[in-house]
Amino acid sequence: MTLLNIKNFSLAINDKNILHNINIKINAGQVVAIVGESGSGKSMISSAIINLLPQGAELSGEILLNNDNLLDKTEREMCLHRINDLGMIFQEPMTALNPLETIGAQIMEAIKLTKPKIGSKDLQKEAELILEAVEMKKSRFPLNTYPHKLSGGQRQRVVIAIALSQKPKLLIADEPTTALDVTTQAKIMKLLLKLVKDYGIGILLVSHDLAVVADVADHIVIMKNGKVVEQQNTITFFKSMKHSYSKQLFAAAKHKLFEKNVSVCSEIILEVQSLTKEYDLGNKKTLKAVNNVGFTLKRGENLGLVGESGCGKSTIARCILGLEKFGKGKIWIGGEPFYGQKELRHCINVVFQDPFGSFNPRHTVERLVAEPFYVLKKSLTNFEKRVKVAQILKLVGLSDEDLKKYPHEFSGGERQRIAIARALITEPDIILLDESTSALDVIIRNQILDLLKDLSIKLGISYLFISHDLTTVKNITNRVIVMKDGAIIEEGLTAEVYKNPKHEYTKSLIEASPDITRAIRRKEENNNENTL
Amino acid sequence: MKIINLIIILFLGWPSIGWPMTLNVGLQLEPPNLDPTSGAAAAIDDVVYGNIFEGLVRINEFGDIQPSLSLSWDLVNNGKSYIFYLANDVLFHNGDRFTAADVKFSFDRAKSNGSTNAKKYIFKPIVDINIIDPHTIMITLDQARPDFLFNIGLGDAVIVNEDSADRNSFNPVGTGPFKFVKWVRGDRVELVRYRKYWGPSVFLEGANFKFITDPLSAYTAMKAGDIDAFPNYPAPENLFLFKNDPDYEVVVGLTAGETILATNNRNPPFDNLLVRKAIAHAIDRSELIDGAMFGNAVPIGSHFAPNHPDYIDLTGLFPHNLDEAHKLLLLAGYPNGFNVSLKLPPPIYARRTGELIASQLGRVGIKVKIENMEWAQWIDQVLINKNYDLSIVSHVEPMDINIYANPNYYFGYDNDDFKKIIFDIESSTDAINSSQLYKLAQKKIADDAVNGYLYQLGKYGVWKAGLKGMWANYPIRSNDLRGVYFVGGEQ
Amino acid sequence: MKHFSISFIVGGGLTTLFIIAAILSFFWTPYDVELLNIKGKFATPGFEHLMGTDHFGRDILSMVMVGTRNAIAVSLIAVGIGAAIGVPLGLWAAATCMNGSRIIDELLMRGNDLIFAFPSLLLAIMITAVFGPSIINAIIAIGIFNIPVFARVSRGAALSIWPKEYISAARVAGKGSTRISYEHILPNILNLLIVQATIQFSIAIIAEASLSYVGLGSQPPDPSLGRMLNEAQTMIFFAPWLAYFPGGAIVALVLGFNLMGDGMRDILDPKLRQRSETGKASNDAS
Amino acid sequence: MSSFLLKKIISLIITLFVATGVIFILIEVVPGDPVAFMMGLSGSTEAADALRIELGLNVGPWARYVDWVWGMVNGNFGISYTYRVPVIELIRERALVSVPLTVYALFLSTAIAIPAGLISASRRGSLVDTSFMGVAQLGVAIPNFWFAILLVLFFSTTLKLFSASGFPGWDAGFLICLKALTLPAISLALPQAAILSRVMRSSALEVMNEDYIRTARAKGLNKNQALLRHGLRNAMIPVLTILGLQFSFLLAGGIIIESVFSLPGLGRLVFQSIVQRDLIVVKSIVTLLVFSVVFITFIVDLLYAAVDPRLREGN
Repeated sequence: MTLLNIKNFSLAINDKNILHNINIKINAGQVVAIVGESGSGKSMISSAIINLLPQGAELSGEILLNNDNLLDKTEREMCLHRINDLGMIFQEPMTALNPLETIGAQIMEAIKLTKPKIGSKDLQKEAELILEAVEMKKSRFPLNTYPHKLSGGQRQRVVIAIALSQKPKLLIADEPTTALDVTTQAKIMKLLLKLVKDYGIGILLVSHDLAVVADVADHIVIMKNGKVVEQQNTITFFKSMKHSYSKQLFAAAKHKLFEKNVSVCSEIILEVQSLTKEYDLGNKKTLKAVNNVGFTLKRGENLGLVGESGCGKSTIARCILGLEKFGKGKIWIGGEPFYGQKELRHCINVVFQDPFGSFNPRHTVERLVAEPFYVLKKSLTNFEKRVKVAQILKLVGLSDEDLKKYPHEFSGGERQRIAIARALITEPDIILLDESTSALDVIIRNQILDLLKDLSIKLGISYLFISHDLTTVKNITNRVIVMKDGAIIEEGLTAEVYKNPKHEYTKSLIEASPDITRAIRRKEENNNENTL
Repeated sequence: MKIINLIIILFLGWPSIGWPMTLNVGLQLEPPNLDPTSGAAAAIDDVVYGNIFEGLVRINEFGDIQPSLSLSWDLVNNGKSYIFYLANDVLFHNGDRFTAADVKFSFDRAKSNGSTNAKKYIFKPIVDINIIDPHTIMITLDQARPDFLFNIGLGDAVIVNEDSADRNSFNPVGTGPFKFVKWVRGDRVELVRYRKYWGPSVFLEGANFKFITDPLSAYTAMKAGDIDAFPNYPAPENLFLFKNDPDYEVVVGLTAGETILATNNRNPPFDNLLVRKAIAHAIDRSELIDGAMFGNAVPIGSHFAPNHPDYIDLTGLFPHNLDEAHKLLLLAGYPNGFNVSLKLPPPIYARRTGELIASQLGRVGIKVKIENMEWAQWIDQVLINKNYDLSIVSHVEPMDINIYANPNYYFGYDNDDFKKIIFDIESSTDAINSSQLYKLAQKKIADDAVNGYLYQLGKYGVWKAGLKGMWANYPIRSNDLRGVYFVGGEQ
Repeated sequence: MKHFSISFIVGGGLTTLFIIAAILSFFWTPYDVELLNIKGKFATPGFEHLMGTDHFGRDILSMVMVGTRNAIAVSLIAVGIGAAIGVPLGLWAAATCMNGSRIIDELLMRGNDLIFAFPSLLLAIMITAVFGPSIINAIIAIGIFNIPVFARVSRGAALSIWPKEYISAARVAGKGSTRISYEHILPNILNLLIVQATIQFSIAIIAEASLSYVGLGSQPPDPSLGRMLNEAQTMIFFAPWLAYFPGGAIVALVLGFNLMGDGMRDILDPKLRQRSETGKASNDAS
Repeated sequence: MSSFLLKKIISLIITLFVATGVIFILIEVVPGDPVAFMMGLSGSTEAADALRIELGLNVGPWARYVDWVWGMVNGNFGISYTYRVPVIELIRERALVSVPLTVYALFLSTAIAIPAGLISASRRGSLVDTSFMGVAQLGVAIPNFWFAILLVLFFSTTLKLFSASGFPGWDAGFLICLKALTLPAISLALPQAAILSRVMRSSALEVMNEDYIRTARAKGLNKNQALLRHGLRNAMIPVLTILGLQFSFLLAGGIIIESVFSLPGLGRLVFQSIVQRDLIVVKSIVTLLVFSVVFITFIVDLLYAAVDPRLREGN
């Protein structure tokens, strides 16, 4: 039975076409995943269903909920549908809850909307039940808890609880786990799946990551530039995808770099010795962000530093870059102690995560890339600088026409290339890559990773690759360090650690990280079981 | 006195509706305190003089010396001693009986070392105070001083009670027809008729002096009927609005304030008589009076009140004549004029007149830079430190031509002939002679063009039609309400 | 967006009109503002005097022109002083704050709080009581109160720029906080400062008018809008134009700058623009 | 929380202490001798000297500063030079006008501005929004003293509805006093309301973009419900700041309004005291006003904590 039927749906905002002729069906108890890169218009579909669209939106076609066209509804009728039929979960759990109200109040408000006559005791009981359902124990999370006391994953559970408390027929989940750590992501996904089964509701899952949805979706819709390029039953899809874009996405998800074949010298170029960094929390409490961490990086070696948010990896990065003073411990660069002095700065440079925040929007590419020249002892003439910048730009795949352009004229991937160019300009020995690819779409991400690998081989540079994403690190590093709560828990050759994780936590990390091959395999097994 | 009241009642009928009534009187300035013997502020006398406090003698509306607590007096000892015969049955508002001892106390107090009386000089010539009996007192001076009697009629010489003297600043106790009730600071002082008043009883049941600083509020309060009388209305430009309104009466009188273009005679170019004369010719009094006072002022040619019997009109001495002014400046060696500053105190007459003076002097090439200042700054810079070129101010002290005899005064006028005249006036007991001398004095400073003599500051009384007995003039600062009453059907 | 363009056009138009009038007044006014003509006082607005004449027979249009010029000059310089001192202080405070030494930041900000805590008009009155009323002292008095405003705004904005990755990149390149403040922070908060400056400017116009209303601004015979209003007060019953025109000029001038500031904010501040667009996004179209 | 409070209180005390120094120095350099002023144009020098001793002005500045501050710590603000009554009494009398006026004006401006801001925000771009914000722009642009004059003209002289000036005193009756304060309060409130409504509007608009509003809408609340139930409290935080600032501003900023309406308020007292060089009154009142600003900021901080659980727990 078709729960939701999107028929010939098109959307334009301020005369700009966003969605073209979309046709998607969702049945009760079914998980339909819409996958696409940013800008593909996938999120607009979910906004359109619940009718929370920007001003100036023009719609055509039909969105039928139980054969009832939602596009014909008045705002008041839509409110009733939102109360009774539709539920929604958003990407950002940190901001999705009103910070000034308790979680109980926010859940109870939702329940009260469906059952206006419910007594306060029943209301409370029901709210507690629904929290239990999203695995939030009453003893730990009483109803009068404020959102700021909760972690991102816990908040997302509350958001799910709010959506579920109204017993929706269709749950729209717009990138529900993107902002979460991998282990949390896995748990939330599992929870969602369980709910589909328990409540028999339909889920529309919107995601940019094929690997994430592969596990849970019954049906996959691939979108690009506002169009559905392909949609199939999941198993069929993976077996016989037709569209080239689908194949491209699939390939990117499975991406494997060519083996790194560089000789690792014995020369140690970076050494971190029992580094400790504490933050004062007031009231005589301190937070040990980094606790007695030590490791070395050899010339030519690519080292991965992996851990979930809050594990202290970024603090280590900032200490190594001389951006932060540290309490105990020592950092040696090229055999000399480093505490932020200018003389050693040319040995190390960095590529940051956010391709948009990495550049002063008011400077030209030439000026941006040339900025690190500041550390050099001898100053270059403007002409020398320009020649050098042009060379480097060519090296990262850009042209000298780009010299005079401003950052906003580039795409995310191009910007990351500029960032790499900037990092390379002083010919450093080490480049620190701080989540340098995590903000990019999968296909672009792989191109950048390829470029990095290429440069590493060509120039013999060492990378310290910091990431929360094991898959990324797996393909570019020789060695990997796993961190948890400010300390190193496991360290070893990348291949070894992946194949044979020693620590429980490492195991769970690997287990939780989305892996498309594994997901397909599991899916097929499931399917076989079902058919048998 | 009682007979006069009777006559009023007989001929004009009983002051009708609302009598006895409480009069609301508007004043622009609030007194800082209510003790006339310690503060210099005219605003104190505005409220208390003649109403709460009385002196041995009283200055009336026309500047005449009238009997008050002293019903009569004799001049003995070649004019050096006064014998005052005091009124009987006078009670202070606190119930104490008034006797000669109170006079002695009051004058001794004003004369003492720790005294903060602003006009201490009045009491300086007193060499002896002799209580002859409880209602007779003799005061002996160092020499004959004809102005002594007038001076003890001023607010600074009112008689106070020993028990209450220290609290007069906020709880004044006097012998007058009105008793202090309360002072809502920033808003009003309330008085009520003193039922045990020794003199003729007054018509009003009480009086509220309301303080309205802002001229706009003064107008609206008047028009809204919140105020019955504004004895000295702050905005002469609005007078015609009241004149045209039958509900109001406007009485333009005179104050003792000679408004002058004060000139620093010490410094060049004003040490040069030719320059001062040139300025006198450059000034156009009719334009000043029209422009700054909206026609409501009387021109003067010297430092003397036009309503005084000894006044002579000297306004024709230096007629407005730009050619003459130019010629004099050329003679003085300033063919192209010069630059001067004009320091102006806050009153609106000074500010407006100042702008006009600057413009008038500009016509003969004297470039005037106006500097507006607060009173405190003005007193500091102009009066005390004499650091000024020109200024505009009204000298509101009555009969104060003697200030020109003081070479240390801020004019810096040092003329032996003039000093001689004043000395003769102060020691003369002959009325005709002193009148001659006063005329001579007026002529002298006018001839020397010590200051620019502009106009006598007017007193702009505005009150509801039918209100009678308000003072038309301010020979001294006072709003003596003893004779005030209403006639006619409507208020 | 349409709504805002209109406010920018109206505001810009008004402002331009006043600026032209102010500049024009340097070279030409219909009459000499220092020319007193008692015989011609209280002329009603008409062909000879478009806005009439005052109690000294001066031409009000001319006085409004010069008064506007004075008001603009005072406000511009006062806001300039505030910005010139406040912005570096704010940047310095933000830089020291980011470097972990909060003492200087605290000191600067407490100093700012202190100025903020003083009742502004009273302090201005006290300043003029000390130095005497003059246009320069009015500028100083208004300027002082602009310092903490600019310090706060630039500190706040700078603090939001400091954590950006391009600042880290510049630090990795060995640049010190002074250089970063001037090279990276300042250009990126400039828009915000310009918007703030227009707001402060219109506040300064009112402040100048208030000060000269109580007699503490520019001194006669130099015309000032506030003093014209004060002088007009008692004559408003029979010559209301004396108060209408200068009052209207103040209102129009401030309104013009405010509208222009609002319009400029939408054009210059991409963050706010983005916000206002997403603002529309949450307003549903149903 | 308690250490947060302690820190705030210490900084409050330091600010006040520094403020007294600044005020004292400023007052010291004000030219014009209070005694000379009180003696007028023809006062005698002997009397002036006597007065100087009486007022305690014959000692050095340092001793006077210490005396003054120590006096204030003990609740003794000294005796007014001109009025000759304890300064604290003067302040109390005047505060009985200024504080109610401020509260009244603040009440009016809040009562107008908050609904107007909310309505504008919820109907962004509509005719209502445009006209409200147009009026607000005008309100910001009108100098309050000018507005006051227009009000007086209209209500007092044309309509004769309100008494133009003065304050009868509280013993004359509450309603009569309220009436006397109405026009001044309106003229103070209008520009404040204009500012406040703009802040309220933009704050509400900002909050309306927050994710939690979207969550609320997804629950099925309509736009206005979502704004009122979830947006309002969040949007009130910047509004609180402005309200705090406005309270202090109004308390001292009514000088001109007080003089237009002849109200015996604090602002006029200070102004008059500056003119009369009643410096001890000036010093004490300015200190008091500074104190009130600092104190109100402190209160606003506490209010934040009351609104926001995150601050309540001292994060």
